[in-house]
Amino acid sequence: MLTADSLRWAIGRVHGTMGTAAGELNELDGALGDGDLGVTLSRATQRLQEDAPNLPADVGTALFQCAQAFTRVTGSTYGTLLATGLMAAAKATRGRTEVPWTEVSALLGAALEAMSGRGKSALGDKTVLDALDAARRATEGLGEPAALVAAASHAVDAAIAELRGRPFRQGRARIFREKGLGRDDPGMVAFKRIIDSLA
Amino acid sequence: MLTADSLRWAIGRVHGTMGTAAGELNELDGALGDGDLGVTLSRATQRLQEDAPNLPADVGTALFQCAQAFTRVTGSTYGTLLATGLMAAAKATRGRTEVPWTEVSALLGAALEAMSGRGKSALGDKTVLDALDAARRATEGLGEPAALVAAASHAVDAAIAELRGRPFRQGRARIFREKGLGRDDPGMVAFKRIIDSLA
Amino acid sequence: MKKIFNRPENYVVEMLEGLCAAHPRYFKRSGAEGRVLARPEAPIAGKVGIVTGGGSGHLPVFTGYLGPGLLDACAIGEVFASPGVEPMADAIRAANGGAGVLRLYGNYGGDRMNFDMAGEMVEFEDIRTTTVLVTDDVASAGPEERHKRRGVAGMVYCFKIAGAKAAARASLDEVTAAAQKAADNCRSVGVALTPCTVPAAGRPTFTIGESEMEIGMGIHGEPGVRRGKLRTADEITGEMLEMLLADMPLSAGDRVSVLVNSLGATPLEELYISYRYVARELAAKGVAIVAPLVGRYATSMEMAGMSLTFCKLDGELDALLAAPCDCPFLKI
Amino acid sequence: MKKIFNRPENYVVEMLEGLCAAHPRYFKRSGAEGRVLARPEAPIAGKVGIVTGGGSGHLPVFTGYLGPGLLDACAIGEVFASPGVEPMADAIRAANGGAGVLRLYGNYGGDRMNFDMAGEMVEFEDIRTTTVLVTDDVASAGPEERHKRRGVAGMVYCFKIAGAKAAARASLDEVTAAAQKAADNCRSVGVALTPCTVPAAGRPTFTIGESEMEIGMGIHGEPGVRRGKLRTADEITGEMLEMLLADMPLSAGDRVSVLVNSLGATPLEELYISYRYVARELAAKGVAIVAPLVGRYATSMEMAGMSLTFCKLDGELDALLAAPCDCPFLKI
Ligand SMILES: Nc1ncnc2c1ncn2[C@@H]1O[C@H](COP(=O)(O)OP(=O)(O)O)[C@@H](O)[C@H]1O
Ligand SMILES: Nc1ncnc2c1ncn2[C@@H]1O[C@H](COP(=O)(O)OP(=O)(O)O)[C@@H](O)[C@H]1O
Ligand SMILES: [Mg+2]
Ligand SMILES: [Mg+2]
Ligand SMILES: [Mg+2]
Ligand SMILES: [Mg+2]
Repeated sequence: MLTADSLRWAIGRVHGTMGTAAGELNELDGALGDGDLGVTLSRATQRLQEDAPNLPADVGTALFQCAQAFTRVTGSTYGTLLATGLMAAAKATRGRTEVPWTEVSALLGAALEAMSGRGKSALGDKTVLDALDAARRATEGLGEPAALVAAASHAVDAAIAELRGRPFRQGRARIFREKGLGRDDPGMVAFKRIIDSLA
Repeated sequence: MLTADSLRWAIGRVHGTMGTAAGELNELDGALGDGDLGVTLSRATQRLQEDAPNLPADVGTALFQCAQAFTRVTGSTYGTLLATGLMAAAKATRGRTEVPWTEVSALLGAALEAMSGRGKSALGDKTVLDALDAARRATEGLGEPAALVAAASHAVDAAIAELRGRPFRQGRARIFREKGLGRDDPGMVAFKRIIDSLA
Repeated sequence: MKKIFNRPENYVVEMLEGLCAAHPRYFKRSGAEGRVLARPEAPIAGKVGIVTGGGSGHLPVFTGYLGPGLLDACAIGEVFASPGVEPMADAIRAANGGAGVLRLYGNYGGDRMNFDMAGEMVEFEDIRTTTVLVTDDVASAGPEERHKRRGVAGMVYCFKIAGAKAAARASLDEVTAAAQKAADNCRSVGVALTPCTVPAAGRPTFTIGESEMEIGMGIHGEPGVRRGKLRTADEITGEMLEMLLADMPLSAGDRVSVLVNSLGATPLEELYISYRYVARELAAKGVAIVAPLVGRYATSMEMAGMSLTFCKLDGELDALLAAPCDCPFLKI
Repeated sequence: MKKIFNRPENYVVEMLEGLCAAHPRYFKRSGAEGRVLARPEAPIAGKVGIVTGGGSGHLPVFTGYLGPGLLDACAIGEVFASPGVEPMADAIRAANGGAGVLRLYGNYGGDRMNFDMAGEMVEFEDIRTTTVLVTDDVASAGPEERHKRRGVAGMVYCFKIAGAKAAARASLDEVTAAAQKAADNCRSVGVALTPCTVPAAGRPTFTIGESEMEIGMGIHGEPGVRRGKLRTADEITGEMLEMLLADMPLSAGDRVSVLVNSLGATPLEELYISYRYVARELAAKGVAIVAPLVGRYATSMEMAGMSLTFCKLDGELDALLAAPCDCPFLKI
């Protein structure tokens, strides 16, 4: 069951991963963007980690608090998008202290919808949305944490590979049309690092 | 005798010379200044030439008209200084239609004094004043046009050579202290070209 | 480009400190982390509040236009980066005098996401908000995709017009409608000659040849429509003029305001040389120029280049443009 | 540096055309060859006229400061070159409302010669004139040779103060005395980071290393007191502050106005970063800053760099500085 405790555990893992992944993500974002993606995620996970001891038992409220950690530390796209996704998941879980793992895929779907609305972007635009959708589809019907993570990780890898040869259609990278071909989207890679930290 | 006719003749000669000398003077002024000295003199002599047919018989009034030709076409230092000198000479000759050649040296002296006051500059500052003073001294007592010109030309040459190794103490060139050593003052050279055109 | 600052991470904060120290009558810092600038007298009870926000490095945009007859609060981002959701929400709170708040800002993805999110947050506090996006840059998308265009110097007209409407105590819907009309009537295009340097990056935003220029380039270095040889003022201005007129035809009897704007380094002298051409061409068409602006109104720090903006006027916009306003960078 | 103009020889004339087209309420061309700009209502009967003049390329100086409570006419030179004697005489004539005319301008050899000569010319027409030279640049000569110092941004204070005195219908001697007091109380120093390009020359006015700056350089590239590594805003400002205070000590209770001025390319953001430092240091000394100015008030086209000016105030200067004035570049 997804609980405040499992959230707290996950926060610790993601926070740990960002210690090493931040540099890679900054660099990746720096190629065609402003190079702040690692900074954004370090700051946000640092804040999440600080707030973790006070995470309420209500999963919805806890997820809402996680969303706010993002909006408080950054104005960058990725932070706002993840916060948007977390808010959507928060709305879907409000009032519950336990959420079955089988709902994870649906929560990813709710996040995806909200984020796509916020970003005025669609699947295939080569953004974090494509990673999220791959994870959503791969986790459908699964109810075991380890299996969820393994399926999502595998699916996101495949999505990154699939989109590699396509142009960026959103964000700063979009303005460098040809230069983007052959490059991975930093937001998708960041999502992959987050998932892998949970394995 | 210096008359409106001899002034008209001189204007024609100086105007002719500037056709070729202007480029040289621009270049000389361009080394440490704004490179407009040739332009200044071309414009002024062009204007003098245009006004020459209407030169009044009164030498003083004629010289005053010459001074105005300078102030009308340029704001550059050299134009204002020559105009100042011509005004001084105009004051000294007002009311006369003929001025003995022997007075030329004194007229140069009057011009020199006015120009030094206007420019707040002194002999030895490596400016046109030093050329003027050399000509004034060399022409003292002379009463024959050809002799006047030859003496002045020779003296100005000597003055240029004497000051070559000294620093500029006035105008734009002054700000390039060491760079000025070994260079000739464009204003002195221009004065030399004017004198030589009268030979 | 050589810049004068201390540590890159303090560029924005120290700029804010200087702004407030120099103009305490116009600006006070507020919000968590001080990332909001507001008029000292805000919120003004009963007046519709107007907030803007965006990345730093564009002074006088955005902050500069706070004051009577103008804006109430501004959320401040890092150089060329969107402000966070929190400062935006704080700006809305600071501007809210109970009559609702208009969010009026340039159409950039990050700003839009964050302002949308901020709007949702303050909804919980029963603050009514509306949004008008400035989308004046004709080089950034075709006429059929007008809503995708970036917002550039046309902002200044939108700020002025919306600010005047709010000062006249119009309702939120009326202020929003006036701002939207201003935004609909503005067209801009820019030409960039050199890049600028974002302090944290420490290198120029793009590279461009010694005698090249780029027509239509965005204020952060977004690609334009054409890169070519640097040409004469009349040729450059003529090309920009044509682009604007193709998008918004003007004919005899029309009234427009014109803004000739330096992106930073390009001096006033050259803006006037360009304005001279615009004035002549519009006069020949029988178009009247009202209250032209020539200067640095929306910049990209030390970028060389300029932009040309038209704001087509009707009776209402004309009056709102002429209404008094007061800030350190625009006094009418 | 890349520039936007047509033919170099038309740079100044086309700029004047643009200025007059954009601001007909403030500027009209007059004089032979149109090399004079004057207020449209000049000469004003019974009011002391104030004229200035100098080379072009410094906008808003000089022309920019014509208007109510400011100057009456300006003689226009080519870029960085003195105006001719004739335009200067014409400017004096345009400004003469019968109460005499003050010539108020920066201390440059060519300008001085030509204004002196112009003064002699108009004497024949029974126009009484006086002269005040602005000599605020502390880097250009030591305190024992103050009269040899160049005039830079301190001009703006002298224009404002003399203009207010004349607007109050003071006599020529009184206006001259107020202008002289302002000139005596102004101190400036500048730092240059890059050169600019004079259109007719087509190349930069000087060269300077990629990470160098020159403290004390003049606005035409005249050599300064020290060339060194480009340093932080606080270090640069601190050095300029010390130079000013060494020349004109300030102590607790003193009142000064402060102008942080960009030479052109240096953006407002960086001026405010610098102003923040000045404000802090003067506050620590107990010196009050009155009506600070931060922006581009006296420039060298697209030169990067800035200058810092102090104008020490007494009761009279304080009141004159606060008096209303109106021109496109300064409204109080
Ligand atoms: N409109 C959008 N919709 C969805 N995802 C987006 C959008 N724009 C950018 N992204 C994602 O955000 C990532 C960049 O995030 P970030 O570095 O925070 O952006 P920025 O610094 O430009 O604000 C991209 O790699 C992409 O995955
Ligand atoms: N203060 C001065 N007094 C006398 N002569 C001067 C003075 N300043 C400059 N000159 C002379 O003027 C010449 C330069 O004239 P010009 O090119 O017209 O100057 P600018 O273009 O700098 O106004 C110098 O070579 C020098 O002979
Ligand atoms: Mg980024
Ligand atoms: Mg970013
Ligand atoms: Mg010269
Ligand atoms: Mg000259």
